[in-house]
This record gives sequence, structure tokens and C-alpha cells, in this order.
Amino acid sequence: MPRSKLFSSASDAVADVPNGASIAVSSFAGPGGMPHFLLLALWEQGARDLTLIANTGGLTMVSGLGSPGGKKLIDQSILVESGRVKKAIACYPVYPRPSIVTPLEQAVRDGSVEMELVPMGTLVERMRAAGAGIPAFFTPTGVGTEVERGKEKRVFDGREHLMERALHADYAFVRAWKADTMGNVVYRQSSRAFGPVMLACARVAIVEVDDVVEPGDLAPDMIVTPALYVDRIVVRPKDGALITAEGFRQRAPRM
Amino acid sequence: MPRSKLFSSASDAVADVPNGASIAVSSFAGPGGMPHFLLLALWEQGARDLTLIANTGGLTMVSGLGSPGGKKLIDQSILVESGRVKKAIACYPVYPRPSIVTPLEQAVRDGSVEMELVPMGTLVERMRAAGAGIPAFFTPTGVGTEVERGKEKRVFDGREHLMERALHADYAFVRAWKADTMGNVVYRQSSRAFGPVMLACARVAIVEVDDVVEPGDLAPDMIVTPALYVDRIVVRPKDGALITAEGFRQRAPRM
Amino acid sequence: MTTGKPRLDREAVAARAARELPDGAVVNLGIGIPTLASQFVPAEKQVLFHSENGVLRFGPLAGPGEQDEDLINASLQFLVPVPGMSFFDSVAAFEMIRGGHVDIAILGALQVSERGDLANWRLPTRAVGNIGGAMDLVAGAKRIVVAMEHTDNDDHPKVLSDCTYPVTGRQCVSLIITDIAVIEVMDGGTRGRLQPKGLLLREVAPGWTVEEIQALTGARLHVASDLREIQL
Amino acid sequence: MTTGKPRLDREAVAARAARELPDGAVVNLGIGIPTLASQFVPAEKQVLFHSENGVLRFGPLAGPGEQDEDLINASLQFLVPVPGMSFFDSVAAFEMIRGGHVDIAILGALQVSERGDLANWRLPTRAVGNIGGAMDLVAGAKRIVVAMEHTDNDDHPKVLSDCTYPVTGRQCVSLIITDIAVIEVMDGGTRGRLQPKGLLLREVAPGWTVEEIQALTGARLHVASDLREIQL
Repeated sequence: MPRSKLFSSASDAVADVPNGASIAVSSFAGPGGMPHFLLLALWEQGARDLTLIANTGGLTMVSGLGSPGGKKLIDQSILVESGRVKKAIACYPVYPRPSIVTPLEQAVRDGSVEMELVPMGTLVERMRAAGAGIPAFFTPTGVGTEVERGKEKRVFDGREHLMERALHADYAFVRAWKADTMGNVVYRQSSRAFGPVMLACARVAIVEVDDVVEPGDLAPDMIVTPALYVDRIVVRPKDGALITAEGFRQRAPRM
Repeated sequence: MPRSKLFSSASDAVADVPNGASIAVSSFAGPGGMPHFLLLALWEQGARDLTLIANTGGLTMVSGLGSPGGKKLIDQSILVESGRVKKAIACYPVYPRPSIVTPLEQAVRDGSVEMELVPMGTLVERMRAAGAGIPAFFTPTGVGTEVERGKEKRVFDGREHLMERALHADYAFVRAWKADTMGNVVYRQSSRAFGPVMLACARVAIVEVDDVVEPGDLAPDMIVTPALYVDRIVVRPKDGALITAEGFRQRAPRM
Repeated sequence: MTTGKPRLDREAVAARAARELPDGAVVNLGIGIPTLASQFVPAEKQVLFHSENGVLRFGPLAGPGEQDEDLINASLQFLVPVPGMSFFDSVAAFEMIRGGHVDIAILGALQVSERGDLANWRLPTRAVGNIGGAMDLVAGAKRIVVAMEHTDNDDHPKVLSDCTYPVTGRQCVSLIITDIAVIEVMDGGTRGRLQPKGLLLREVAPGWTVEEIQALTGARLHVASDLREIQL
Repeated sequence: MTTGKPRLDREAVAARAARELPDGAVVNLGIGIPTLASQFVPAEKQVLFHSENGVLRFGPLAGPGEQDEDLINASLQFLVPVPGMSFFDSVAAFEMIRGGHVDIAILGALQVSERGDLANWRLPTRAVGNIGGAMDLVAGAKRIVVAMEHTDNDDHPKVLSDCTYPVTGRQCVSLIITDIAVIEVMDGGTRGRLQPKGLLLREVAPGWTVEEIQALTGARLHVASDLREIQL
């Protein structure tokens, strides 16, 4: 009988995250795919000097962007806002309208967070390379722009390309739809996005799911992330209200 | 209403394959995933000087390897045996026991076919790179072996790697399970193997399926090859017996 | 001064951009005016919209009450299910973009140069910008069309001999659709394989003259022999 | 002459190899003796077998009449469905291998050197060989165990100071399990990060002496202080 990778709580699943860890957070941008409960647990756990890897710098907590009912749900901003992030690697770090300033934009302006801005296709491909044992690859993306700074350039097929390096994460915090206890994972519709590649590139891959099921309950042809990529599973509280930015700010961290 | 990519026959679907084309053939090794009817149609069509890209050089036609009931089904060997192949790019070209000699092994010995032997992970990754706009990547596979001949070597993370180049195909002949008329494709169990990547790396991607269905009949979360990768769909004859090596050898090409 | 003259509204620019979408095309729309283009595709055309979060083929947007956080596009518009739709991950979404499987991308712009250089990711006045998927699109999509206002909020030209803002890509834009003009980048979009030959004014908004458009443009405009009014 | 002495049969070598599989491991088995190892994993151990055609977690083989051409492993053995099994494509299968997600690969060999070099893809007498997935496995799997006969059909040693056949990979093998011995490559399997320190004879088949094994080995064997008989 396969052993279960199910953890009893998000707090247990993130208990060993050390200061200085790099953490890949899966949401594309809105609340879909956002590992709300892992993020809150890490905020409570207290780890500092984190490197965040994510598509955005956290847009929903200040703006409610894409949130049903206009709720402002928490996102990775809770870690930035509380001073626990030293570096962010992202593609879409700030709110499109300059009038809305996210905690990450504020922190970059203050100089308290180092920002590495990466084209989206390059970011996901760098994580894919890390999971796939490819130390470096060439891409046409970013040639002739600020992104090429410090990178090797090389012509293939008459066109310049940049050499990009694999990007590993220490932890992945990924929200998915369902997992079986062995760690096979499926995602719901458009929220697949960054989830699978983040689980594959992380040394410790943690998935936060709506439901956990038994091995065999997910059709083997439908499994998106096979079990070997998943180390820990936590289930989102069924009756727990989603954590809103307002609710979060009323909490005190139990550090 | 989406236009259909369904072709009325395998012959129609391969009619424009020119002499000198490169063709990626999907079967992993046994009869599963083998585009029997596209191969037969191409044999009948008569194109010459082909480059075959496949995992094996064709093992089932001489050996019945992996064929249910021990039948010797046709495979890409029909093109080699009839002198229509000038080059083969493969990982597992010959039968494991030297006593069984495939048409490809014979042709390589005779000097009539040029053989490019590629490690399997490198072959699929080269095709993946072609489909994904990556002109070159580094892999540790093959370092210190004959495979490194003529390739750039480079140290990353204290370890030598080889630079490998993207591999495009002119055509992909892929057998899958079901397609909708727009070209969304699903595969059956372990026969997925080389199919998706071959469709993505080819200029003209042809899929041979057991069943064609309407858009919407395949669950969007289950689709493995999205429609944009598929150009032509042919349906395997429902009542047509599979073509065995014996049956094939009794046929005359209609050229 | 031409500033006060009536220009096309955002919907009209989007409608003109939608006419660039051939039947059967795989299309990616950027945030802003481009996202509006989807509603102007005529029903008889099959266009497969592609989104960076991993969606192919979407149609109408979801109304209030139908919104599902797991059914959005990259502009965070809520979608509804359509037959033939598929979901995949963002790695696959960018394989499609970089691999040349997206036929056309319509993007917004801060500036476009006469060589087809595009600047659309950072205002110099802002410490941080959003690259998003734009650099991959301009590197990988087969054709890049810009849809934007012709001038910025201070009425400064956005079509220039050279971009002064940080660029998204070089020699990538083929066509510029604005609220007063449609301009072709001659031999544009080859990303260095051919040297672009400058800008060709092809269409003008109703009521606008070539001279008025040239006055709001920071690069020299050649004028098409068959210059005409923008048709929507 | 020791040629006539009884050696372990292929099943016994496979059974010894199966003891190298830790609970919870992701395991890839090569063609030949290694594929036999799957049947010797005790029921209380969870081992996830991985296959290059895109299968994870398979168990028993299909009997006659149950065979499905779309349910095979890379050795073309017919499988049966098992709860928790998953299917993917070969690109993903090799992401797993090259990316270090496979814990252990048991492979057959033509030759193994005292530095852990492996030759298993081509007989020099044959014009063409089969690389298959072996070069990726020796480059990517965390641990490489060889399971083979100690000598070839002509009773020539297969464990040598240097491989004379074309190699599959350098300094990749950690453990050699044969029909007469179990031999550790000291500091083996680091692929050049540490220099291997030679061969350590750890176990001998019943009835075999160190001297007899050394006589059939083409490299110097160090002998473990706790040398013992192979346990199955």
C-alpha cells in the first residue's frame, strides 16, 4: 500500500522552510491557483530573507484583480509587506495602473527587495529546464532589450539568441484541484498555468488542493503531475472562508 | 463553426509528401502508437530519399516484438525495405538479438542508409526544442561517449554537458486514440510516448486516430495535443484488418 | 492643432485590428485595446484565441454570476466554456508562442519605431515594469500588430524614428493601428532578417489628412498610393 | 578453472538487485536481467517503476489474453492497470530521468570498468547498436546499479580496468551485481565529481572464493572487511 504524502495542516507542511529559502508560488495572477493557506502558514511560521519566484509580485491583495465578488484575497504580498522577502523573481511584478502600488513595488522603490524581472516564457522555461536536467538553453526572447544584459548571445539560424540558465526553487507552493495520496495531481481549467513546472523544479514540492482522493480515483490518462514530483499534500479547509486582505491585516503572526 | 481537418483517406493526407522529406513516425516500439495506415499510404505514394525520425528502426515487422498474438505488423521498415529511405535518425535502430536482422540494420551494413544514432532523451528533447522555439540546449547525456563527437562541450555546475540542436521534421505521422475535427488529440495509455512531441516539431502534422469526434466531446482538461499542432486527421478503418508483414509483402505498390 | 479633432474610440481601433485576423488563425491579444478585439471577430470566422496561462480557443466573456476563478485568460477576463477549448500549462503556452505556432499577436504599445521596434513594458518614470509575456510574443508570434492611441496623454507622438523607452523587441512590428491611422512597417517583423524600410501610411481616420497625421508622428511617413479611409 | 562452478541464475541475480530498491524509490529497469527484478520486490515495499515510453508505477505483468498494445513498458512487457499509475509522453519521461527524479536505475552491461564506466549499447562486432534510454539514465538517475553475468559467452571478464567496448557513460556505476559477486565501485557514480577509488568485493556467490572471482575479473578487486555470501 502506497504511503500517503498528506500532511495534517499547511503549518506542518511549511514548518521546515528555513530563512533564505527560495519559494515558487503558483498563481498566474488572480485567485485561481493561489496557495492561500500555504502562504498564510509561512507568514505565521516566520521565515525571513526569502526569494519569491512567481508570475506576479502579488496583485490581488491590493486590487482584488480577478477576484470574484471584488474581494481582495491574500497573495504573496503578505510576505513582502511583512519584510520577509529579500528578492523577487517575476514577470509581471506591479499593477498595470501606476496609481495602485503593490507592496512589492513599494519595496523595490525603497531598495529593500531586489527585483529580477524575467520574460514569462523564459521564466517558465528556466524552471522547466531545472526540473528536466537542462542546465542552459538558448531563446530568442529578450534579444535587443534590457533582458540581455550580462547574458551570452549567440546566433543560430541567422538570428541572435540569449543563453538562459535553469532556475531551481527550494520549495514550491502550488495550488491544484485534486491529488491522490501518492501525489498524483490534476488542476482545474485555466489554473494549471505555473503549477506543474513549479512542482518539478522544487527540492520540496508542496501542493494545496481542494480535495484529496485515493490512488486510482484519478484516471491515469488525466494525471498532469505524476506522483514523483510531489512531496507534501495539504487540503484547503472546506468550510474556511478565504482569507481576505482585510482579515489578514487583523491577524497577528504567531511567531 | 470550426472547419474540419479530417481527410477522407490516408492517401489524401500524404499525397503531397515530396521526395527528400523528413518524417517523424510515432510508435515507441511495438504496434501501439504505430501509424500503420499512413505508412502504407506513403509506401504506395512512392516518395523517395526520405529521412526517417523514430525511436526504433522498425522492429515489429521482422520480429512481431510486442505484437498481440505474435502477429508481425508493418512498421517503418516497409519504407526502408523498399529503398525509399536515405537517412534514419533513431535511438534503438536494431533488434536486441543480433540473430534477427531488420531492414534498417541490413541497409546500414550495405551503406544504403545513413544512420544517426541519438540517445532517446536527447532525441525527444531535440524535437521538443524544435516545437518550442529553442534552437539549442545543453544536456549531460552522452558526455564521454561516441555521441559527443563533433559537439560543443561545456561545463555547468562542475559537470560537462553537450550542446544539442533542435530537430524539425517536415511531416509527423502520429497514431493517437481520438481527435476532434478541430485537431485536439488524446492518446491511449502508454502509447502517448513520442506522439505529442512529433506533432509539435513537424511542419505538417498528420494524426491517425481510432475515432474522430466533435469539438466539445473531449474534455478540455484531458486534451494532450491542442488543436493548433494538428494539420490533418485520418481515421483508421474500423473493420480493416491490421496490415501484417506477410500481407504487405503480397501487395504491389500502386505507383 | 489637430488635437481636438475626433479620433476613433478604443472599440473602433479594436474593430479595425480584428480585421487583421485571418480565418483559422491562432491569435494572442495583449492587455488594453487588443483584448477588446475579440468581440469584433465576425461569426463566420474561426479564430483560436491563445492565452499565456494555458488556454486555447475561447469565445465570449463570462457575465456577472458566471465568473469562475479557474476560467480566465491572461488579461484576467473571465471566460465561458466553448467546444474545442483546451487547457495546458504555461510551459506549453510559451512553447506555442516561441515555437511559432501563434499566427498573430495584437499588442498595445507605449512607443513603436519606424523599424518596428516596440516599447510596451515600462514607463521610464516607473521603477519597475511588467514584461509579462510580451517579449516572448514579439520574439515568437509570426506577425505582430500594434493597436494603440496615436499619441500619449500629453499628445506626444508614440510612433517615432527611435524608441526612447526601454524596448520589448527589435524589428518585430509589421502593422500599427491607431486611433487616426493604419501604418505598415515596410519589411517589418523579420527581426533582423530583412532591414525594415520605414513606415507606409495606408489608412487614415475619417476627416484626417496626411499632413495632420504626419504632424502627430515622430517619424517620416511614406504614403501609400492607394491610401484610403479606415474601414471598420 | 572455475567456469563449471554453479553460478546464480538470472532470477537470483535479479532478486539480489531488487534488494537495492529502497521503499518509496522511483526505479527504472533496463532490458534483460534488470526487468526481472520487478517481481522480487516484497509487497510491503512501495516502489514506483518508471518507463521511458511514459508510464509511472506499474506492477504485475499482463497474462495471455489480458495483453493491450497500449499498455506496455519500455521493455515491451504488457502491463496491467494499477491504482496510482500515470501516463505521460516520452519528453516528460526523460525530464524525470535527466532531471534527477529517478532514484535508481538497474541496467544490464556488456562491460563495466573499475571507475564505474559502463558499456552496454554496442558490440564492436555489430555495425549498429541501440542506445535507447541508457545514456540518459546513466547521466540522470541518482544511482546506477548493474545486474549482469560476470563473464561473457566466451567466459571473458566483463568487469575490467577499462572498457574496450564503446561506453554508455563514464564514472556512473555505483554497484555491480553479477552471478558470482557483488562489487562496489568505491566513490563511484559521481560522474567525475569524485574520482572513483576502485572496486570493492562485498559479496560472493555460495561456494565461490575471492581468488576464483578475481581470476574471472579484469580489474583488481579490493576485498571488504565484512565480505559475506550473497543473500537473496
